[in-house]
Amino acid sequence: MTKPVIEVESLAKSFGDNHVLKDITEKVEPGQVIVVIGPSGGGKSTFLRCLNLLETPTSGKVAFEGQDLTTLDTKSVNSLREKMGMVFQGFNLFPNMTVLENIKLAPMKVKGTDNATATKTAHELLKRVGLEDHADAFPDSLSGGQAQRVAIARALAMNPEVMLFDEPTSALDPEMVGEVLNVMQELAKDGMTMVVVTHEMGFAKEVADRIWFMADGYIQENNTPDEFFAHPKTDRAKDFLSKILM
Amino acid sequence: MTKPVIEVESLAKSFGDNHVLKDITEKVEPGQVIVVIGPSGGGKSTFLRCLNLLETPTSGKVAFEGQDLTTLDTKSVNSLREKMGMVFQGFNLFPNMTVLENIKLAPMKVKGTDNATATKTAHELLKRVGLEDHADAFPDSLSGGQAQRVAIARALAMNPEVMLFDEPTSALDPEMVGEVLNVMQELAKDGMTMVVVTHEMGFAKEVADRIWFMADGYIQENNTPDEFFAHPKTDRAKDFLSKILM
Amino acid sequence: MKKKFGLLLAIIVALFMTVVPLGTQHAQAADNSLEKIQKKGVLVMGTSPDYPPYEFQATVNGKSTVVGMDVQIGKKVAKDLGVKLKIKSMSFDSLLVALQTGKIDMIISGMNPTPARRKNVAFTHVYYQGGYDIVINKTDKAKYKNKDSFKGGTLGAQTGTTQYNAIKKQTTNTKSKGMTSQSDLILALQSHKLDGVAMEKPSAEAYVSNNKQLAAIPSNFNMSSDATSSAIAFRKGSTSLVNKVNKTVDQIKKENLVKKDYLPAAGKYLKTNTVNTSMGHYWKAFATGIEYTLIITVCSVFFGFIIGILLALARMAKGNVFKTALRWLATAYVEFIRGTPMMVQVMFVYFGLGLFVNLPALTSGIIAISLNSGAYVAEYIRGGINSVNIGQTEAARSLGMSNGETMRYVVLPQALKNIWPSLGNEFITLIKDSSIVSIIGVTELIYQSNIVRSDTYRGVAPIVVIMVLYFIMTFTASRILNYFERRMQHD
Amino acid sequence: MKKKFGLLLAIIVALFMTVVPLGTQHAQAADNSLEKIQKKGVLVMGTSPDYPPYEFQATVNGKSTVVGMDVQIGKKVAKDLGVKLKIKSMSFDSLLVALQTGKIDMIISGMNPTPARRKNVAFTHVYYQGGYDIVINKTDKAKYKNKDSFKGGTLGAQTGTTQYNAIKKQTTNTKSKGMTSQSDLILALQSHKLDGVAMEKPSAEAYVSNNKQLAAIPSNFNMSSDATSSAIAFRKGSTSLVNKVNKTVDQIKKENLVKKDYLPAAGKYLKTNTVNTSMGHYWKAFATGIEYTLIITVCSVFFGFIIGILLALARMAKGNVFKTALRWLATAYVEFIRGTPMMVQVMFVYFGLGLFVNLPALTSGIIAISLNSGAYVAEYIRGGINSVNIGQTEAARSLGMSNGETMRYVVLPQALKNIWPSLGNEFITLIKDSSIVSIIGVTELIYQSNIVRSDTYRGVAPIVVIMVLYFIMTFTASRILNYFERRMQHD
Ligand SMILES: Nc1ncnc2c1ncn2[C@@H]1O[C@H](COP(=O)(O)OP(=O)(O)OP(=O)(O)O)[C@@H](O)[C@H]1O
Ligand SMILES: Nc1ncnc2c1ncn2[C@@H]1O[C@H](COP(=O)(O)OP(=O)(O)OP(=O)(O)O)[C@@H](O)[C@H]1O
Ligand SMILES: [Mg+2]
Ligand SMILES: [Mg+2]
Repeated sequence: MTKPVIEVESLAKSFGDNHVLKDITEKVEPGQVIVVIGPSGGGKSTFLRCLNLLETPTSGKVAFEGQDLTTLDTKSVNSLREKMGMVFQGFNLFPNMTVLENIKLAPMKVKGTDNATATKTAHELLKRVGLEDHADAFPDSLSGGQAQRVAIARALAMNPEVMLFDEPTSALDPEMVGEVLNVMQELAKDGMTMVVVTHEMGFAKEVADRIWFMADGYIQENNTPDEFFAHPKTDRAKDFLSKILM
Repeated sequence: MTKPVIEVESLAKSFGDNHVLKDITEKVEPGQVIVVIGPSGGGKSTFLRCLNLLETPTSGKVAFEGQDLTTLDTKSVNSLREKMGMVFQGFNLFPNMTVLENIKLAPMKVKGTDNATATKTAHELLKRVGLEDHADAFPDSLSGGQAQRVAIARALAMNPEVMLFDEPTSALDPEMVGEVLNVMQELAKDGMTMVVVTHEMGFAKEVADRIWFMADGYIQENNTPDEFFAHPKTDRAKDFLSKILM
Repeated sequence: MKKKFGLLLAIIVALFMTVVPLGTQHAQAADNSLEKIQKKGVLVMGTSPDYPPYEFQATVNGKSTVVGMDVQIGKKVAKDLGVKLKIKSMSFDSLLVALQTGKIDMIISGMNPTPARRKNVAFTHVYYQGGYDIVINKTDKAKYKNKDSFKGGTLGAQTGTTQYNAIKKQTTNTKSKGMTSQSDLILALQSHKLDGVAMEKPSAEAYVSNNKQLAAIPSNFNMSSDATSSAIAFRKGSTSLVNKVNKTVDQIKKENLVKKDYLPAAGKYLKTNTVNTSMGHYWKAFATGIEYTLIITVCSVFFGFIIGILLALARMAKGNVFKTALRWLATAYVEFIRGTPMMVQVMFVYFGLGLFVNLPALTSGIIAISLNSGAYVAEYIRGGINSVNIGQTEAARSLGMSNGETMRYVVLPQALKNIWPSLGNEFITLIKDSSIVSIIGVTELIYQSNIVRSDTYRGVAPIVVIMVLYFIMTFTASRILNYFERRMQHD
Repeated sequence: MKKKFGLLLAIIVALFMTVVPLGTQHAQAADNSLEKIQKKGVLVMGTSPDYPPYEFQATVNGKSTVVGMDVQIGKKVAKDLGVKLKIKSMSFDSLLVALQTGKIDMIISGMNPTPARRKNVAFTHVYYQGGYDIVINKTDKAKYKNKDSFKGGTLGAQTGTTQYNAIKKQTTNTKSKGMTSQSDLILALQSHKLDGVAMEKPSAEAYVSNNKQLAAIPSNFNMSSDATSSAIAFRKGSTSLVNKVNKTVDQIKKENLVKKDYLPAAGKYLKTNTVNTSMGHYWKAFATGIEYTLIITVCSVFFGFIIGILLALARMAKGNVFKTALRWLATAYVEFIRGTPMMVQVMFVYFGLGLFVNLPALTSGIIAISLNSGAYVAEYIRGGINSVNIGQTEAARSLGMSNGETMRYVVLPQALKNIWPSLGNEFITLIKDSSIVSIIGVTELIYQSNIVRSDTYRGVAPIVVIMVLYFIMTFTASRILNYFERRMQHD
């Protein structure tokens, strides 16, 4: 059995009196695609952000390849973050740089990659997400779907071992959802380990290895998609599914 | 045969050089539920806003119950708008008033309804949208689904003959989409004439009498839901459906 | 050098009198002057009380009284003669005639015993040698000896005074700089913009005794000592009286009473109090300043708000030609006001409007600041209206509300809530900007600080005090406004 | 009333000379004075050129020359005698001695023919009767006749002058108000804050001839006419010469040449030009003002920006005690500066820092404004940084960038773009705020306008001119900034 990429143990996170994550213990195996679903405000984003320490856990342990992140100093945390690419609902492209510059910035400034190599990699990645023509465009001129694909390419440029997605399609016009999900599906096929928060049930059913259903600060269910959608065990999950599928 | 509620003839609308609506001729019969679908930027919102003259058409005719709106003076337009309730993607509740005050404002200030009557009607409407407990809440404290239902109640308070909906659920968390669509379905059942712009295909299939597919400034197809989803005629519609249903 | 014009007249009178001998002159024959006074029991002293610290009017126990070092000398003279002193005030020009016509018995009024005068009256010994000193920074004391030490440097004096002419004409290789205010000169000195300031001795002494960083050196200006010394005048021929009084004068000089007692005592009455220069002593002046600052601020905020609303509505007027003109005018006004300094606007209102109506400075200041503030408030209101989401307007319009109803019931209430913080800021800005009306002489805080500065001869302390006072006002105001802001948001 | 001190000295000298007769006095015996001059062919005129418009220095064709109405008279006298005129400048005090010792042949220097002087020199007839006028608003001409017409009203005069004493002592039921500047008095008059302003006749004439809204009435102050009239002095006993010159003087008086020709001619040389009061004529003064205003603005924006960045970084410092202290200090500084008026800050820097180092006013002004601006800029920068979406930071951090790298490569570039409009506004604000340094005497636009005001006796026109100039500057600046802003947004 391979070593899990991410191990979470008794993770808890509060904002003041608001106990968002209460007690979470799960692991992610290499190559697995985890889809996290659950009601709004249930702590899905907070959980994802705890994984790469954008949010500092209140208690508990988050281990990446066996190494407990919560014990590391700032510098090591920075370099560990490189290994976990993250894509946000709001793209967060740097508006003052072209698509190419967006992708090259982190490799060059953080890893010290030289310009030529970084440019070459960036062009390859753009091809992979189907945007080789838009290298010199500014983010403002892109559609939402295109921007999100650039964001994925940018995260991939750091050559991460895990990709975290936080509702990557929920800010998009319905027409553009498909093109982003397609790119993610390709990534999964290529064996990328992924943790995805999404409301796209089609994607969850088709691509996920496991569904984690999160509500009230706990992972309430952890199951295969077929099992979860066909026979949700908890009332919380049944209620959620009934609402979301109408 | 009854007289159509809304008749649109050769309607065109440009913003500068941007010809958003090119030539639209359609009508809405009493009690009909029309669902308008189409790609983003296709002019759906603009079309809806032309119906109650929130946008002044560049050319063509918009008639409400046989009366051409484009020829009316400002005052008559104002009183005609009362008869067409409109619900927006962003709710647009008045944040400085309670839910009850939001609903009572227009009847009292525009129609001159007395306070007691207006309050009574408002409570009835709140009951109808399932929010009788939230009369004294401020909009900020409502969830998106609740806010949108208040917006519907507010529009209904003017006792309109037509209701226009512009993507009423696309700003909502997935869990809350259902509660809003349910209210709309009830409305339709009660015989309200409705024009709805939405991406919720489930709703379209179940509730719509006709689907208008709008793209590039024209209504490209006008058909029953069954026919439209099963056999889209134009390539534009096929392409759109393939993307949106993934 | 006191009242040269009076002096001239006196000389003319004196010359005239040498031609037409007056009856009093034969008093010379039989000198019973001392006896006569002592018999009368009262010595009438004539003086012209407008020459501090020699003699001047001051309010003592609520009554205007003649005080000063000359009065002290008069009292001493009377006491030594064993008689009562009675003081008669008159213009300096009238003193000699009053003496010669017997209206008064003696003159103590900083009078110089010039040869011309000596022909007509009898002077005692000189009781005070005045003249001119140069005030310098104490640190330079080793460097400067007198007027000739300032080669290559700069000397200052009040423009139009004798000492100003002296520094111009009696120095070589020394730049001279005239200013109108004595206290500005001292400030310039302390800030090393001048190397020395020439002034009359008593003034110099007042400065030096009140400010430990200053020192005085003799000026050595080339002037007849008559022109700088003071003596007591009696009627010609009152030899016995003069001889008796000379003893008193000699004692005063021997014991250095003028410097030791009389000048400091006189100083107590000067304007306010030149001895107590602590800032606390001036709390009333500062309080007046704060009062006016707040009056100006509150009035200007009030009128500025009204003007602002009118301007904002005018700027949004649309429709016929009249409305367009109105919008155009309001826009031009707002842009022009916002494009020119408030100081110019204040000057313009004060001097410009003043050509047509007689406006007090305070009113002018409030008008100018209100007009200025109105332009800014108009922009806040416009901004507040624009900041209300267009969706709010559309929702209201789609409910059948007219443009006016939408503005009144939906947009304005939200806009006013949005601009409350800006209006609060405007209030705080006006507390600060009201300082500008000091230039037209409104007694607000900065103006008061200038008064205290010239009163205490202290350059920086009053500035620091009002700086702190301003900060307290703006800080308090911002806390209060924040409190209400938070409360409004809770509603 | 000219140089009373000099007069006094002269009298003393004169009195002295009556005791020790000088050699020149026996010239009285045989009077060949006229012959002697005509033989010599040159008439040496002594004068003290510091009494405009009588006589003063002016730059004519690049050379400093003695000009004035007395010079015109001297020329006329020389011409009528058929000789050349030579002018010798000296201090007024030396004139009499110089005449008596033969260094000069005559004195024309606004000299009053007092009895004391008459004993020692020979005066011609009076060529100019000076004295005092009261300047009033022309509209009041029917109302006021002389000093006694102002009962219940207010008269103004320059403090410390003879006319100031006169309005105080020679009027009844009339309030008197002293100001230091003549032109402020005129402004106060025009804005009806005063009912009349007492001044010397020639000045009054200059004002009235330059301002159509003013009129002059005789003051009727009770003064010996000797004290206000001027005559030419020759050596005692030069009867033939004096008689001859008297003919010239009589002609001058008969033809009213002083008022008609000499005074207007003298006026041309006054300071700049008192005749041409059009604003265009003063373009150089205004240009200097604009220059300094822009210098102050540009320097202050530059240093303010640097100070602002440092303060903004200091306010965001977090970590050890030192950094916390730094943050605390920067916060206090920013709050204090923003809570006090710039005018106080300017005064504080000028007078306060001046206690330690000798700073010119311009430097002080730039320092004060930079320090002030820095506090505001710091807030803009902080605001700009905060306005960058937190998502940008998170995206950068999730890519493995450190805090510093994120700030440098992602946040700051966007922040600076965001605050560019604020910085532009700050520049425009500083153009306006630089006006405040006028109070410490920096020759920027407002200061220059005050100079022009006092030069032209016109109260409002210069204010209007600089108002427009300020507006042009701010308007141009805002257009230029908008242009660059738009260009930056296109990038
Ligand atoms: N930085 C923060 N400070 C305080 N509270 C926070 C913060 N971030 C999140 N929260 C709170 O934590 C709770 C969970 O938020 P989170 O965004 O993790 O939920 P979510 O499951 O991602 O919801 P959604 O589907 O709406 O994105 C919410 O109540 C939110 O208000
Ligand atoms: N007020 C306006 N001024 C200028 N252009 C406008 C305006 N409103 C809409 N447009 C333009 O008209 C076109 C159609 O916009 P519209 O909002 O009607 O499309 P839509 O079909 O509703 O799209 P979506 O699904 O994104 O809401 C777009 O290109 C838009 O930029
Ligand atoms: Mg989330
Ligand atoms: Mg739309």
